[in-house]
Amino acid sequence: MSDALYHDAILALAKDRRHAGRLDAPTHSHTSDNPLCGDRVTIDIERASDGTVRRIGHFVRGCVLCQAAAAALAASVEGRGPAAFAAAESALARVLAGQNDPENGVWAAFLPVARHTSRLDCVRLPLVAAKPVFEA
Amino acid sequence: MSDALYHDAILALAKDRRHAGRLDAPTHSHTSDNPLCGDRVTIDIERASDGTVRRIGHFVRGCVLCQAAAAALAASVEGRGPAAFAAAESALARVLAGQNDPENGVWAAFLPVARHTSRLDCVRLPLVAAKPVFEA
Amino acid sequence: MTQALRSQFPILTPSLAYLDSAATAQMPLAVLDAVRAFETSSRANVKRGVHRLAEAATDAYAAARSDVAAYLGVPPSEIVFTSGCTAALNLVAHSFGALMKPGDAVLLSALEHHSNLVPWQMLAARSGIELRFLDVDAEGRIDLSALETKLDARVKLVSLAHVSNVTGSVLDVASVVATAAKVGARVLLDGAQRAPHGPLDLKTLGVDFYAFGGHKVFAPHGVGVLWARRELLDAMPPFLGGGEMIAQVELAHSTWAAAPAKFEAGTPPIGAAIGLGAACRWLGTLPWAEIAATEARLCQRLLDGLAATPGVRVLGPQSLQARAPVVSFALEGTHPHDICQIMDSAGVALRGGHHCAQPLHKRFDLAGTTRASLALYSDDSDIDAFFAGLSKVRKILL
Amino acid sequence: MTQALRSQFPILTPSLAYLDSAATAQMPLAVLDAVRAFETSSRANVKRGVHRLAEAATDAYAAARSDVAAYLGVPPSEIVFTSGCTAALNLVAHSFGALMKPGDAVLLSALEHHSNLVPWQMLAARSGIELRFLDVDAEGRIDLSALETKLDARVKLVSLAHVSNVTGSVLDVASVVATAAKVGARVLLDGAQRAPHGPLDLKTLGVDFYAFGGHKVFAPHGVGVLWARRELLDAMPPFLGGGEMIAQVELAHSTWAAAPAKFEAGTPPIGAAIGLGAACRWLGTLPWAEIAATEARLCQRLLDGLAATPGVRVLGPQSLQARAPVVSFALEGTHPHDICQIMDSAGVALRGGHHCAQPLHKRFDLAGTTRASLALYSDDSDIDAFFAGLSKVRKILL
Ligand SMILES: Cc1ncc(COP(=O)(O)O)c(C=O)c1O
Ligand SMILES: Cc1ncc(COP(=O)(O)O)c(C=O)c1O
Repeated sequence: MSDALYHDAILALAKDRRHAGRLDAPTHSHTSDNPLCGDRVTIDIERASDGTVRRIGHFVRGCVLCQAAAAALAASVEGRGPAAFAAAESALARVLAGQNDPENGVWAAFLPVARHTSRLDCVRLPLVAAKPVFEA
Repeated sequence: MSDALYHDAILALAKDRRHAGRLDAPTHSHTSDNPLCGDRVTIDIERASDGTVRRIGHFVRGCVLCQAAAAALAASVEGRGPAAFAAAESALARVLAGQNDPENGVWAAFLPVARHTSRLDCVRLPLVAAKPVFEA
Repeated sequence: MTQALRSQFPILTPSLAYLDSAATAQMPLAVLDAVRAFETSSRANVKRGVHRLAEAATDAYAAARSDVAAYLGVPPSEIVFTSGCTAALNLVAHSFGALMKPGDAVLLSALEHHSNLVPWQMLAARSGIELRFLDVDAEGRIDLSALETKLDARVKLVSLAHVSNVTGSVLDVASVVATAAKVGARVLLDGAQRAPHGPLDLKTLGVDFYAFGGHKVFAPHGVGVLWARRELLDAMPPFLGGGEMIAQVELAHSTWAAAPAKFEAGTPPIGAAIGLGAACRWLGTLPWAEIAATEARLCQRLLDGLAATPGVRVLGPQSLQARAPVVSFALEGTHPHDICQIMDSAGVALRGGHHCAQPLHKRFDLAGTTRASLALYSDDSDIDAFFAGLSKVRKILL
Repeated sequence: MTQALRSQFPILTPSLAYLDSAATAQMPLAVLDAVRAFETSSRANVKRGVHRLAEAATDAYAAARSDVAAYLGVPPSEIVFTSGCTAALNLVAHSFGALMKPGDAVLLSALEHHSNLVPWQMLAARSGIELRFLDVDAEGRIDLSALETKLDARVKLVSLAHVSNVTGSVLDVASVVATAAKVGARVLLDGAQRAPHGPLDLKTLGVDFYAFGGHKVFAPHGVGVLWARRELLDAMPPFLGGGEMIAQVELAHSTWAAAPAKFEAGTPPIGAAIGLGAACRWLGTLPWAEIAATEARLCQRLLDGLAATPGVRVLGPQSLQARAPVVSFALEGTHPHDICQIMDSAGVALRGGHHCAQPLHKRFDLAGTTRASLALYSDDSDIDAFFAGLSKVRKILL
């Protein structure tokens, strides 16, 4: 049953290294961790003066779901303005509430997580780490 | 069922006022109480130089079982030597263990108490209070 | 209605008049079955596991918290599960006590249960906190006339029984809250005897802390509830240390999780908490107006019958006003144990003694009393049995 | 034999390989039924009542104490029922801690469960007690080579895990007891992970305190045991205050009951304690030599299979010597949560994370491990399922 969690789209996201690693010169950076499981995510961004996220880097010590969520976040916001982060947050909230919505985009891959309360925080951690950099 | 506790012999003992009340000039005296139920027993004795208990008085704030046991104790030891108290202790121990024995004497009345663990201490209290005066 | 309720309690056979609910209330099938279902289909430790039993257990434990919160009208995040009412009161004495300074004071009353007295005596001895006491009036109520004079800025907490477990008197909470607010004192209610008598709306009550235990609200023993306002939970240091209440642990130093976890060290009483959640959910579905009317009518029968019995003295209000169905009495020339024992032989379960309220009994110059207490399953047959038993008591003992 | 045992656990269906017994062990019918029987036929509060339910409950609670005592080889009067292992450890930290002076020390180890670490940190912060630590060796055992040097007359207590909940290593109790005796230090064992693996003879072990929880020995959550020598129970002040632990209560001051009552404030977890008594009685009837042989053989299968799996590192002894069947491991390139989740989809219940032992994991430079833990109902099918699951994990994640 929880097989469904590790379907191809999730595994592909987790293995997507395009935004993996720290940025050399981030304009904003933040780290959050989940003390319960020891997971830790750092999000770096390089933000243009008009608010556009020019580049994003993530450094994840965490599970597949956490890594996949970091990749999904990077894909959702790079090259976009600040509204993209809010949109990602809404999409993830919908998905983790089990709502299938065409607006979910890349986040739709996480729909099976909705049934696993113990894993919700794994998926949320990258967005928790990112929130301060986007609100800065 | 616990009716059996309040049979005639017990009630008669409890109402037996012959040794009720403090002595005027006890040679030995001791008070014990059971903080759980607030019961309190004082035992006074007037002991002859040969160890004979010339007189005994009891002052009881307690239930019927406690009063009856105080009366039974008084009846068992008055006019007797120190061995009588030890004999009373043994008889009560047997009775509260449910053993019917011809040696139980007056204590046989307490046999039904054996089945009521919560009441054992009610019956024991007068002997607990008396022990120091007999061992003094 | 009562018959339908009563049939949900397997222990309540026709030959048993259970009038000892203030000591421990009986458990309905809804609770028995919820606990058994947990133990046989989703038993696991909570919080840290991802396997299906652990997830089911964690979800059930969280749902129990929500169900309790709903019964009290507060957010689940303000509900701390403890091992009982006594443990909840000790938690406050330690964790809120740690915020107090020598010379600060706690205001209690002379009718408190030992569980709302001894923890404060221990705090006083530990930390130089002063204890002050409200007296009890002739009706067995906390005398609030001295409230203003006893409350000054040094009083940081007023901790009182919402309902007395001896006299049944119900506290005038609004007065206490209003007066305490003037000096900035917090108010804790010991709700052990109030919680079984229907849903609460803690936000409307206006208090700061509320404590009660599971076994008196038709749930298992070994679980209790402390509710506190969020800002207090955040401000108080933890009480017990161990697993689950931490954020980061190093050998020399640790940091704490957010409340309620901060106050739930170690594996919680999972099955019992799930039972308590089921009890609150079940209680939330009941027709409380009807139940309250029945409890009041039966309580009046007890009061009237006792008033008509020679030699009886009731320790508590004679009227139903601000009174819960807990009735303690003394019968001249008899001892509570003898009354209870003979009552038992008549199929009536009562409790005799000081009911963990020695100072109150001392105040009334009694070593103990005999208590009859009602719950939602009580009916006229219980009261009939009580008075039949009382006749027998008088015949045998007087 | 295992089959006959297993059939007594209704939750253990063929599709479940429950390898999470170190977190919470499952409950046999003997315990389930004892608890249900209490709740449906003799539920009442204990100690103070004389009606027949109260007497039956009081007798059952006393019998549970005797059954636990028999399992441990000690007198019932030295058994304190607590709300869990964590509560038992906190009790000692407070009540024995109250007998210590600033500058006194407690000796712990780097592999302790947070429940045997945080209470001592809190004591240290409260009372100026020094904490000292034994290191952990490469095999995941407490390194006793420094024992002599860390023990001096300032050390009043050595508190160590009898069995590690992560590495499964079993403490060399005799060495610890002998060395502690030289400086007059008391020894406490955290037996949470030892108690499920067979009867104990505490008098022969020679320690002073022993603590464990009910839910890991096949009994309900919400109950635990503290055993301590009589003279310690007599010397220590109480921890929690409330009903049942007192002798005389006045408003200003109280006196205490004799132990164990002194340490059991409030209504105890009656049903859970009765369940624990039933569990100990049941455990006392089992063929332990056979069970130990089976647990060892299955543990060896786990160790061998893991040793043969590329990328696996076992955190604990590789051999069975002085080792309990608790096996934690890391699989390079994977995260414990992912392992546990995929294992769950293969019907295998494991636990992943720091297992409430952050300092130990830090010592091995890991954020977490995955743990498989066995109990008397474990059999070859569980191990088969584990390795089938592990193949699946590797296929999906690597
Ligand atoms: C070694 C050890 N000590 C203490 C504990 C704490 O036990 P509990 O959580 O049941 O209070 C545990 C289990 O969690 C443990 O494994
Ligand atoms: C008013 C009151 N407070 C506190 C308690 C203590 O509750 P528990 O013994 O369940 O911890 C009780 C019941 O015993 C009570 O009636």
